[in-house]
Amino acid sequence: MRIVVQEAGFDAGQELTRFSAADPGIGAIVSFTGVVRDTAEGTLDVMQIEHYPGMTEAALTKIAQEAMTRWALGDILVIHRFGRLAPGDQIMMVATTSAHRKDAFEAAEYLMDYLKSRAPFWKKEILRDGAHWVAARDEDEDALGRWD
Amino acid sequence: MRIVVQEAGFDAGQELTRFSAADPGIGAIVSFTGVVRDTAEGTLDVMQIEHYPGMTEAALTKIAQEAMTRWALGDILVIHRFGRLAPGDQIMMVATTSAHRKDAFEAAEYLMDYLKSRAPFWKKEILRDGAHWVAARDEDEDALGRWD
Amino acid sequence: MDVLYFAWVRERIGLPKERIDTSAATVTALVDELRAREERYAAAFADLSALRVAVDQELVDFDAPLAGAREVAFFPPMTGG
Amino acid sequence: MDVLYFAWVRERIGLPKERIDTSAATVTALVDELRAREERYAAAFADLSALRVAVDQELVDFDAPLAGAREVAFFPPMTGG
Repeated sequence: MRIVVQEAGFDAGQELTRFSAADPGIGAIVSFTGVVRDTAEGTLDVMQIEHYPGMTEAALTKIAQEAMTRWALGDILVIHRFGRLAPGDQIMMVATTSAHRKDAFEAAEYLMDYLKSRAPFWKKEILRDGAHWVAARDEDEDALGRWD
Repeated sequence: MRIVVQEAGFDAGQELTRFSAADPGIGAIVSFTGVVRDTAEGTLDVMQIEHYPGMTEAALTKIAQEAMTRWALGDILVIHRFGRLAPGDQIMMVATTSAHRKDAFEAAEYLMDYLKSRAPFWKKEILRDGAHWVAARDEDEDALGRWD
Repeated sequence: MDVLYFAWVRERIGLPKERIDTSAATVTALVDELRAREERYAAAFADLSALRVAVDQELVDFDAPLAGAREVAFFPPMTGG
Repeated sequence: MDVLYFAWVRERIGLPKERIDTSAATVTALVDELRAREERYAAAFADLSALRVAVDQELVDFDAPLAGAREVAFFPPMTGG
Protein backbone atom coordinates (compact mmCIF):
# COMPACT_ATOMS: atom_id res chain seq x y z
CA MET A 1 0.00 0.00 0.00
CA ARG A 2 1.47 3.35 -0.99
CA ILE A 3 -0.22 6.63 -0.01
CA VAL A 4 1.40 9.81 -1.25
CA VAL A 5 0.28 13.40 -0.59
CA GLN A 6 2.57 15.81 -2.36
CA GLU A 7 2.82 19.23 -3.95
CA ALA A 8 5.01 18.05 -6.84
CA GLY A 9 3.62 16.77 -10.10
CA PHE A 10 3.69 13.09 -11.00
CA ASP A 11 3.36 11.01 -14.16
CA ALA A 12 0.44 8.59 -13.92
CA GLY A 13 1.90 6.39 -16.68
CA GLN A 14 5.24 6.01 -14.90
CA GLU A 15 3.47 5.42 -11.61
CA LEU A 16 1.32 2.74 -13.21
CA THR A 17 4.41 1.03 -14.64
CA ARG A 18 6.13 1.05 -11.28
CA PHE A 19 3.01 -0.10 -9.43
CA SER A 20 2.40 -2.96 -11.91
CA ALA A 21 6.01 -4.14 -11.77
CA ALA A 22 5.89 -4.52 -8.00
CA ASP A 23 3.81 -7.70 -8.23
CA PRO A 24 4.03 -9.47 -11.62
CA GLY A 25 1.94 -12.35 -10.24
CA ILE A 26 -1.23 -10.28 -10.27
CA GLY A 27 -3.78 -10.54 -13.08
CA ALA A 28 -5.73 -7.27 -13.11
CA ILE A 29 -4.65 -3.67 -12.62
CA VAL A 30 -7.09 -0.75 -12.60
CA SER A 31 -6.05 2.88 -12.47
CA PHE A 32 -7.94 6.15 -12.20
CA THR A 33 -6.31 9.49 -12.97
CA GLY A 34 -7.94 12.83 -12.22
CA VAL A 35 -6.96 15.82 -14.34
CA VAL A 36 -7.65 19.54 -13.72
CA ARG A 37 -10.38 20.56 -16.13
CA ASP A 38 -10.64 24.05 -17.46
CA THR A 39 -14.01 25.81 -17.34
CA ALA A 40 -16.18 25.61 -20.44
CA GLU A 41 -15.13 29.18 -21.20
CA GLY A 42 -11.41 28.46 -20.75
CA THR A 43 -11.11 30.93 -17.88
CA LEU A 44 -9.36 28.76 -15.27
CA ASP A 45 -5.94 30.14 -14.34
CA VAL A 46 -5.17 28.02 -11.30
CA MET A 47 -6.77 25.20 -9.36
CA GLN A 48 -5.65 25.66 -5.77
CA ILE A 49 -5.88 22.59 -3.59
CA GLU A 50 -5.78 22.98 0.18
CA HIS A 51 -5.51 20.04 2.52
CA TYR A 52 -5.18 19.18 6.21
CA PRO A 53 -1.65 17.83 6.72
CA GLY A 54 -1.66 14.80 8.96
CA MET A 55 -5.37 14.12 8.73
CA THR A 56 -5.11 13.75 4.94
CA GLU A 57 -2.63 10.89 5.11
CA ALA A 58 -4.55 9.27 7.97
CA ALA A 59 -7.89 9.50 6.13
CA LEU A 60 -6.46 8.09 2.88
CA THR A 61 -4.75 5.26 4.75
CA LYS A 62 -7.99 4.39 6.53
CA ILE A 63 -9.93 4.37 3.24
CA ALA A 64 -7.29 2.16 1.59
CA GLN A 65 -7.20 -0.22 4.54
CA GLU A 66 -10.97 -0.57 4.41
CA ALA A 67 -10.74 -1.39 0.68
CA MET A 68 -8.11 -4.05 1.42
CA THR A 69 -10.51 -5.77 3.82
CA ARG A 70 -13.51 -5.56 1.47
CA TRP A 71 -11.88 -6.94 -1.68
CA ALA A 72 -9.19 -9.48 -2.52
CA LEU A 73 -6.52 -6.99 -3.54
CA GLY A 74 -2.82 -7.33 -4.14
CA ASP A 75 -1.96 -3.68 -3.60
CA ILE A 76 -3.25 -0.11 -3.58
CA LEU A 77 -1.65 3.12 -4.74
CA VAL A 78 -3.05 6.57 -3.91
CA ILE A 79 -1.36 9.81 -5.00
CA HIS A 80 -2.97 13.19 -4.38
CA ARG A 81 -1.45 16.60 -4.98
CA PHE A 82 -2.03 19.88 -3.20
CA GLY A 83 -1.00 23.44 -4.03
CA ARG A 84 -1.38 25.34 -7.26
CA LEU A 85 -2.28 23.33 -10.37
CA ALA A 86 -2.95 24.37 -13.94
CA PRO A 87 -5.60 23.06 -16.37
CA GLY A 88 -4.41 19.73 -17.77
CA ASP A 89 -2.33 18.89 -14.69
CA GLN A 90 -2.85 15.52 -13.08
CA ILE A 91 -4.37 16.04 -9.61
CA MET A 92 -4.46 12.52 -8.30
CA MET A 93 -4.53 8.86 -9.12
CA VAL A 94 -5.56 5.63 -7.49
CA ALA A 95 -4.62 2.16 -8.67
CA THR A 96 -5.50 -1.33 -7.50
CA THR A 97 -4.29 -4.83 -8.32
CA SER A 98 -6.19 -8.06 -7.89
CA ALA A 99 -6.41 -11.56 -9.28
CA HIS A 100 -9.85 -10.63 -10.63
CA ARG A 101 -10.96 -7.60 -12.58
CA LYS A 102 -14.20 -7.18 -10.62
CA ASP A 103 -12.35 -6.68 -7.34
CA ALA A 104 -9.83 -4.31 -8.91
CA PHE A 105 -12.59 -2.19 -10.50
CA GLU A 106 -14.86 -2.07 -7.46
CA ALA A 107 -12.05 -1.22 -5.08
CA ALA A 108 -10.83 1.61 -7.34
CA GLU A 109 -14.35 3.06 -7.50
CA TYR A 110 -14.69 2.74 -3.73
CA LEU A 111 -11.37 4.53 -3.19
CA MET A 112 -12.48 7.34 -5.51
CA ASP A 113 -15.90 7.71 -3.89
CA TYR A 114 -14.44 7.94 -0.39
CA LEU A 115 -11.47 10.07 -1.40
CA LYS A 116 -13.88 12.60 -2.98
CA SER A 117 -15.99 13.13 0.12
CA ARG A 118 -13.99 11.91 3.12
CA ALA A 119 -10.40 12.98 2.55
CA PRO A 120 -9.73 16.58 3.68
CA PHE A 121 -9.03 18.33 0.39
CA TRP A 122 -10.67 21.52 -0.82
CA LYS A 123 -10.46 22.97 -4.29
CA LYS A 124 -10.52 26.65 -5.16
CA GLU A 125 -10.82 27.75 -8.75
CA ILE A 126 -8.90 30.93 -9.53
CA LEU A 127 -10.59 32.23 -12.65
CA ARG A 128 -9.63 35.10 -14.92
CA ASP A 129 -12.57 37.06 -13.50
CA GLY A 130 -12.73 35.89 -9.91
CA ALA A 131 -12.26 32.94 -7.60
CA HIS A 132 -14.50 30.52 -5.75
CA TRP A 133 -14.38 27.38 -3.66
CA VAL A 134 -15.68 24.34 -5.51
CA ALA A 135 -18.88 23.16 -3.83
CA ALA A 136 -19.31 19.53 -2.84
CA ARG A 137 -21.83 17.79 -5.07
CA ASP A 138 -24.79 15.89 -3.66
CA GLU A 139 -24.15 13.06 -6.11
CA ASP A 140 -20.65 12.56 -4.67
CA GLU A 141 -22.11 12.22 -1.18
CA ASP A 142 -24.85 9.96 -2.53
CA ALA A 143 -22.26 7.75 -4.25
CA LEU A 144 -21.12 6.54 -0.83
CA GLY A 145 -24.51 4.94 -0.26
CA ARG A 146 -23.80 2.05 -2.58
CA TRP A 147 -21.00 0.79 -0.32
CA ASP A 148 -23.14 0.42 2.82
CA MET B 1 -10.73 5.65 -30.63
CA ARG B 2 -7.69 3.43 -31.00
CA ILE B 3 -8.01 -0.36 -31.35
CA VAL B 4 -4.78 -2.32 -31.58
CA VAL B 5 -4.39 -6.10 -32.01
CA GLN B 6 -0.72 -7.02 -32.04
CA GLU B 7 1.77 -9.74 -31.27
CA ALA B 8 4.37 -7.36 -29.86
CA GLY B 9 4.53 -6.39 -26.22
CA PHE B 10 3.46 -2.96 -25.02
CA ASP B 11 3.97 -0.84 -21.92
CA ALA B 12 0.65 0.02 -20.27
CA GLY B 13 2.22 2.97 -18.43
CA GLN B 14 3.55 4.53 -21.63
CA GLU B 15 0.28 3.86 -23.40
CA LEU B 16 -1.61 5.53 -20.56
CA THR B 17 0.66 8.58 -20.77
CA ARG B 18 0.16 8.85 -24.50
CA PHE B 19 -3.60 8.28 -24.25
CA SER B 20 -3.97 10.88 -21.47
CA ALA B 21 -1.91 13.49 -23.32
CA ALA B 22 -4.16 13.30 -26.38
CA ASP B 23 -6.93 15.25 -24.66
CA PRO B 24 -5.75 17.37 -21.72
CA GLY B 25 -9.25 18.84 -21.38
CA ILE B 26 -10.68 15.65 -19.97
CA GLY B 27 -11.19 15.12 -16.24
CA ALA B 28 -11.17 11.38 -15.64
CA ILE B 29 -9.07 8.57 -17.08
CA VAL B 30 -9.59 4.91 -16.20
CA SER B 31 -7.33 2.09 -17.33
CA PHE B 32 -7.45 -1.67 -16.99
CA THR B 33 -4.40 -3.82 -17.64
CA GLY B 34 -4.52 -7.61 -17.85
CA VAL B 35 -1.39 -9.57 -16.99
CA VAL B 36 -0.62 -13.26 -17.62
CA ARG B 37 -0.90 -15.03 -14.29
CA ASP B 38 1.14 -18.08 -13.49
CA THR B 39 -0.62 -21.12 -12.03
CA ALA B 40 -0.66 -21.46 -8.25
CA GLU B 41 2.06 -24.08 -8.64
CA GLY B 42 4.22 -21.88 -10.87
CA THR B 43 4.01 -24.33 -13.78
CA LEU B 44 2.99 -22.01 -16.61
CA ASP B 45 5.59 -21.88 -19.38
CA VAL B 46 3.61 -20.07 -22.05
CA MET B 47 0.20 -18.49 -22.47
CA GLN B 48 -0.66 -18.90 -26.13
CA ILE B 49 -3.32 -16.55 -27.45
CA GLU B 50 -5.07 -17.35 -30.70
CA HIS B 51 -7.40 -14.92 -32.43
CA TYR B 52 -9.48 -14.50 -35.56
CA PRO B 53 -7.75 -11.86 -37.70
CA GLY B 54 -10.25 -9.48 -39.20
CA MET B 55 -13.11 -10.41 -36.94
CA THR B 56 -11.09 -9.48 -33.84
CA GLU B 57 -10.61 -5.88 -34.94
CA ALA B 58 -14.23 -5.66 -36.11
CA ALA B 59 -15.59 -7.05 -32.83
CA LEU B 60 -13.45 -4.75 -30.68
CA THR B 61 -14.42 -1.74 -32.77
CA LYS B 62 -18.09 -2.60 -32.45
CA ILE B 63 -17.79 -2.99 -28.66
CA ALA B 64 -15.96 0.34 -28.38
CA GLN B 65 -18.47 2.12 -30.60
CA GLU B 66 -21.31 0.81 -28.46
CA ALA B 67 -19.54 2.14 -25.34
CA MET B 68 -19.15 5.56 -27.01
CA THR B 69 -22.92 5.73 -27.52
CA ARG B 70 -23.79 4.55 -24.01
CA TRP B 71 -21.53 6.89 -22.03
CA ALA B 72 -20.23 10.44 -22.41
CA LEU B 73 -16.66 9.53 -23.28
CA GLY B 74 -13.78 11.50 -24.69
CA ASP B 75 -11.86 8.55 -26.07
CA ILE B 76 -11.27 4.81 -25.88
CA LEU B 77 -8.08 2.77 -26.17
CA VAL B 78 -8.04 -1.02 -26.58
CA ILE B 79 -4.82 -3.02 -26.98
CA HIS B 80 -4.86 -6.82 -27.10
CA ARG B 81 -1.95 -9.13 -27.83
CA PHE B 82 -1.90 -12.54 -29.46
CA GLY B 83 0.84 -15.15 -29.77
CA ARG B 84 3.09 -16.57 -27.09
CA LEU B 85 3.21 -14.75 -23.75
CA ALA B 86 5.05 -15.49 -20.53
CA PRO B 87 3.83 -15.15 -16.93
CA GLY B 88 3.96 -11.48 -15.93
CA ASP B 89 3.52 -10.26 -19.52
CA GLN B 90 0.83 -7.68 -20.16
CA ILE B 91 -1.88 -9.26 -22.34
CA MET B 92 -4.18 -6.35 -22.93
CA MET B 93 -5.38 -3.00 -21.73
CA VAL B 94 -8.40 -0.79 -22.13
CA ALA B 95 -8.60 2.87 -21.19
CA THR B 96 -11.36 5.45 -21.24
CA THR B 97 -11.57 9.19 -20.74
CA SER B 98 -14.59 11.19 -19.66
CA ALA B 99 -15.53 14.40 -17.92
CA HIS B 100 -16.93 12.25 -15.09
CA ARG B 101 -15.42 9.32 -13.24
CA LYS B 102 -18.63 7.29 -13.26
CA ASP B 103 -18.77 7.22 -17.06
CA ALA B 104 -15.08 6.40 -17.38
CA PHE B 105 -15.35 3.53 -14.88
CA GLU B 106 -18.55 2.03 -16.24
CA ALA B 107 -17.38 2.17 -19.84
CA ALA B 108 -14.07 0.48 -18.95
CA GLU B 109 -15.93 -2.31 -17.17
CA TYR B 110 -18.30 -2.67 -20.10
CA LEU B 111 -15.39 -2.91 -22.53
CA MET B 112 -13.76 -5.59 -20.39
CA ASP B 113 -16.95 -7.61 -19.99
CA TYR B 114 -17.63 -7.65 -23.72
CA LEU B 115 -14.02 -8.13 -24.71
CA LYS B 116 -13.85 -11.21 -22.44
CA SER B 117 -16.80 -13.00 -24.00
CA ARG B 118 -17.43 -11.43 -27.41
CA ALA B 119 -14.03 -10.76 -28.96
CA PRO B 120 -12.57 -13.82 -30.73
CA PHE B 121 -9.56 -14.64 -28.56
CA TRP B 122 -8.75 -18.04 -27.10
CA LYS B 123 -6.14 -18.78 -24.48
CA LYS B 124 -4.13 -21.98 -24.20
CA GLU B 125 -1.96 -22.61 -21.17
CA ILE B 126 1.23 -24.50 -21.94
CA LEU B 127 2.21 -25.98 -18.60
CA ARG B 128 5.34 -27.82 -17.58
CA ASP B 129 3.28 -31.02 -17.46
CA GLY B 130 0.75 -30.52 -20.24
CA ALA B 131 -1.39 -28.00 -22.06
CA HIS B 132 -5.05 -27.05 -22.11
CA TRP B 133 -7.40 -24.49 -23.52
CA VAL B 134 -8.70 -22.09 -20.90
CA ALA B 135 -12.45 -22.66 -20.45
CA ALA B 136 -14.86 -19.75 -20.60
CA ARG B 137 -16.30 -18.99 -17.17
CA ASP B 138 -20.04 -18.77 -16.55
CA GLU B 139 -19.51 -15.64 -14.46
CA ASP B 140 -17.92 -13.88 -17.44
CA GLU B 141 -20.97 -14.66 -19.56
CA ASP B 142 -23.26 -13.66 -16.67
CA ALA B 143 -21.40 -10.35 -16.33
CA LEU B 144 -22.90 -9.23 -19.65
CA GLY B 145 -26.38 -9.37 -18.12
CA ARG B 146 -25.87 -6.16 -16.16
CA TRP B 147 -25.56 -4.12 -19.38
CA ASP B 148 -28.95 -5.12 -20.81
CA MET C 1 -17.32 -21.07 -48.89
CA ASP C 2 -14.37 -20.75 -46.49
CA VAL C 3 -14.81 -22.63 -43.25
CA LEU C 4 -12.48 -21.68 -40.40
CA TYR C 5 -11.76 -23.46 -37.14
CA PHE C 6 -10.15 -22.00 -34.04
CA ALA C 7 -8.71 -23.22 -30.75
CA TRP C 8 -9.56 -26.83 -29.87
CA VAL C 9 -11.98 -27.09 -32.80
CA ARG C 10 -9.02 -26.42 -35.11
CA GLU C 11 -6.90 -28.96 -33.25
CA ARG C 12 -9.61 -31.62 -33.29
CA ILE C 13 -10.39 -31.22 -36.97
CA GLY C 14 -6.72 -30.88 -37.78
CA LEU C 15 -6.74 -27.79 -39.95
CA PRO C 16 -7.39 -24.07 -39.56
CA LYS C 17 -9.32 -23.47 -42.75
CA GLU C 18 -10.80 -25.27 -45.71
CA ARG C 19 -12.87 -24.50 -48.77
CA ILE C 20 -16.21 -26.30 -48.79
CA ASP C 21 -18.79 -26.46 -51.54
CA THR C 22 -22.14 -26.70 -49.91
CA SER C 23 -25.74 -25.89 -50.54
CA ALA C 24 -26.56 -25.98 -46.83
CA ALA C 25 -29.22 -23.38 -46.09
CA THR C 26 -28.29 -22.86 -42.46
CA VAL C 27 -25.31 -23.28 -40.16
CA THR C 28 -26.97 -26.33 -38.60
CA ALA C 29 -27.34 -27.95 -42.03
CA LEU C 30 -23.64 -27.29 -42.69
CA VAL C 31 -22.73 -28.82 -39.34
CA ASP C 32 -24.75 -31.93 -40.25
CA GLU C 33 -22.85 -32.23 -43.52
CA LEU C 34 -19.52 -31.89 -41.76
CA ARG C 35 -20.44 -34.38 -39.04
CA ALA C 36 -21.26 -36.96 -41.71
CA ARG C 37 -17.82 -36.59 -43.31
CA GLU C 38 -15.41 -38.09 -40.83
CA GLU C 39 -15.07 -39.01 -37.20
CA ARG C 40 -12.89 -35.96 -36.39
CA TYR C 41 -15.71 -33.66 -37.54
CA ALA C 42 -18.29 -35.69 -35.63
CA ALA C 43 -16.08 -35.37 -32.55
CA ALA C 44 -15.57 -31.63 -32.98
CA PHE C 45 -19.27 -30.97 -33.46
CA ALA C 46 -20.54 -33.49 -30.88
CA ASP C 47 -21.86 -30.77 -28.52
CA LEU C 48 -23.00 -27.58 -30.20
CA SER C 49 -23.64 -25.92 -26.84
CA ALA C 50 -19.84 -25.91 -26.42
CA LEU C 51 -19.39 -24.09 -29.74
CA ARG C 52 -19.90 -20.65 -31.18
CA VAL C 53 -20.25 -19.74 -34.83
CA ALA C 54 -19.59 -16.59 -36.87
CA VAL C 55 -20.86 -15.99 -40.40
CA ASP C 56 -18.82 -13.42 -42.29
CA GLN C 57 -17.14 -12.49 -39.00
CA GLU C 58 -20.36 -11.78 -37.12
CA LEU C 59 -21.47 -13.98 -34.22
CA VAL C 60 -24.75 -15.72 -35.10
CA ASP C 61 -26.98 -18.51 -33.83
CA PHE C 62 -26.71 -21.99 -35.31
CA ASP C 63 -30.02 -21.60 -37.12
CA ALA C 64 -28.67 -18.59 -39.05
CA PRO C 65 -29.03 -18.74 -42.84
CA LEU C 66 -25.97 -19.22 -45.03
CA ALA C 67 -27.32 -17.61 -48.20
CA GLY C 68 -24.57 -15.41 -49.63
CA ALA C 69 -22.11 -16.23 -46.86
CA ARG C 70 -18.44 -16.20 -47.82
CA GLU C 71 -16.91 -17.30 -44.53
CA VAL C 72 -18.12 -19.44 -41.63
CA ALA C 73 -16.05 -19.95 -38.49
CA PHE C 74 -16.47 -22.42 -35.64
CA PHE C 75 -14.81 -22.01 -32.27
CA PRO C 76 -15.30 -22.49 -28.53
CA PRO C 77 -16.60 -19.70 -26.28
CA MET C 78 -14.12 -16.85 -26.33
CA THR C 79 -11.65 -16.23 -23.55
CA GLY C 80 -10.08 -12.87 -24.22
CA GLY C 81 -8.97 -10.28 -21.72
CA MET D 1 -6.71 23.35 22.40
CA ASP D 2 -5.69 24.05 18.80
CA VAL D 3 -8.54 25.10 16.56
CA LEU D 4 -7.94 24.89 12.80
CA TYR D 5 -9.90 26.38 9.92
CA PHE D 6 -9.75 25.36 6.28
CA ALA D 7 -10.95 26.64 2.90
CA TRP D 8 -13.60 29.38 3.12
CA VAL D 9 -13.92 28.93 6.88
CA ARG D 10 -10.26 29.92 7.17
CA GLU D 11 -10.80 32.87 4.82
CA ARG D 12 -13.90 34.08 6.66
CA ILE D 13 -12.35 33.87 10.12
CA GLY D 14 -9.08 35.24 8.81
CA LEU D 15 -6.60 32.77 10.22
CA PRO D 16 -5.70 29.11 9.74
CA LYS D 17 -5.15 28.17 13.38
CA GLU D 18 -5.45 29.52 16.86
CA ARG D 19 -5.01 28.36 20.45
CA ILE D 20 -8.22 28.50 22.44
CA ASP D 21 -8.72 27.90 26.13
CA THR D 22 -12.14 26.45 26.58
CA SER D 23 -14.07 24.22 28.88
CA ALA D 24 -16.68 23.47 26.21
CA ALA D 25 -17.87 19.90 26.66
CA THR D 26 -18.91 19.36 23.04
CA VAL D 27 -18.12 20.73 19.58
CA THR D 28 -21.47 22.52 19.57
CA ALA D 29 -20.62 24.25 22.85
CA LEU D 30 -17.29 25.35 21.37
CA VAL D 31 -19.07 26.67 18.29
CA ASP D 32 -21.41 28.69 20.54
CA GLU D 33 -18.41 30.21 22.33
CA LEU D 34 -16.75 31.13 19.03
CA ARG D 35 -19.94 32.60 17.60
CA ALA D 36 -20.23 34.89 20.62
CA ARG D 37 -16.70 36.27 20.08
CA GLU D 38 -16.91 38.34 16.93
CA GLU D 39 -18.98 38.84 13.83
CA ARG D 40 -16.51 36.95 11.60
CA TYR D 41 -16.99 33.82 13.73
CA ALA D 42 -20.76 34.24 13.75
CA ALA D 43 -20.62 34.50 9.95
CA ALA D 44 -18.39 31.44 9.53
CA PHE D 45 -20.58 29.32 11.81
CA ALA D 46 -23.94 30.67 10.65
CA ASP D 47 -24.98 27.42 9.01
CA LEU D 48 -23.55 24.27 10.58
CA SER D 49 -25.08 22.09 7.86
CA ALA D 50 -22.51 23.66 5.50
CA LEU D 51 -19.65 22.67 7.81
CA ARG D 52 -17.80 19.56 8.85
CA VAL D 53 -15.73 19.07 11.97
CA ALA D 54 -12.82 16.83 12.92
CA VAL D 55 -11.60 16.20 16.45
CA ASP D 56 -8.00 15.02 16.64
CA GLN D 57 -8.11 14.48 12.86
CA GLU D 58 -11.15 12.21 12.87
CA LEU D 59 -14.46 13.33 11.33
CA VAL D 60 -17.13 13.58 14.03
CA ASP D 61 -20.64 14.94 14.52
CA PHE D 62 -21.17 18.36 16.07
CA ASP D 63 -22.44 16.81 19.29
CA ALA D 64 -19.15 14.95 19.78
CA PRO D 65 -17.48 15.43 23.21
CA LEU D 66 -14.28 17.46 23.49
CA ALA D 67 -12.90 15.85 26.65
CA GLY D 68 -9.17 15.25 26.09
CA ALA D 69 -9.20 16.70 22.58
CA ARG D 70 -5.99 18.39 21.44
CA GLU D 71 -7.10 19.62 18.02
CA VAL D 72 -10.44 20.63 16.52
CA ALA D 73 -10.80 21.55 12.84
CA PHE D 74 -13.69 23.21 11.02
CA PHE D 75 -14.08 23.12 7.25
CA PRO D 76 -16.63 22.84 4.44
CA PRO D 77 -17.55 19.48 2.86
CA MET D 78 -14.48 18.03 1.22
CA THR D 79 -13.87 18.18 -2.51
CA GLY D 80 -10.91 15.93 -3.26
CA GLY D 81 -10.33 13.79 -6.29
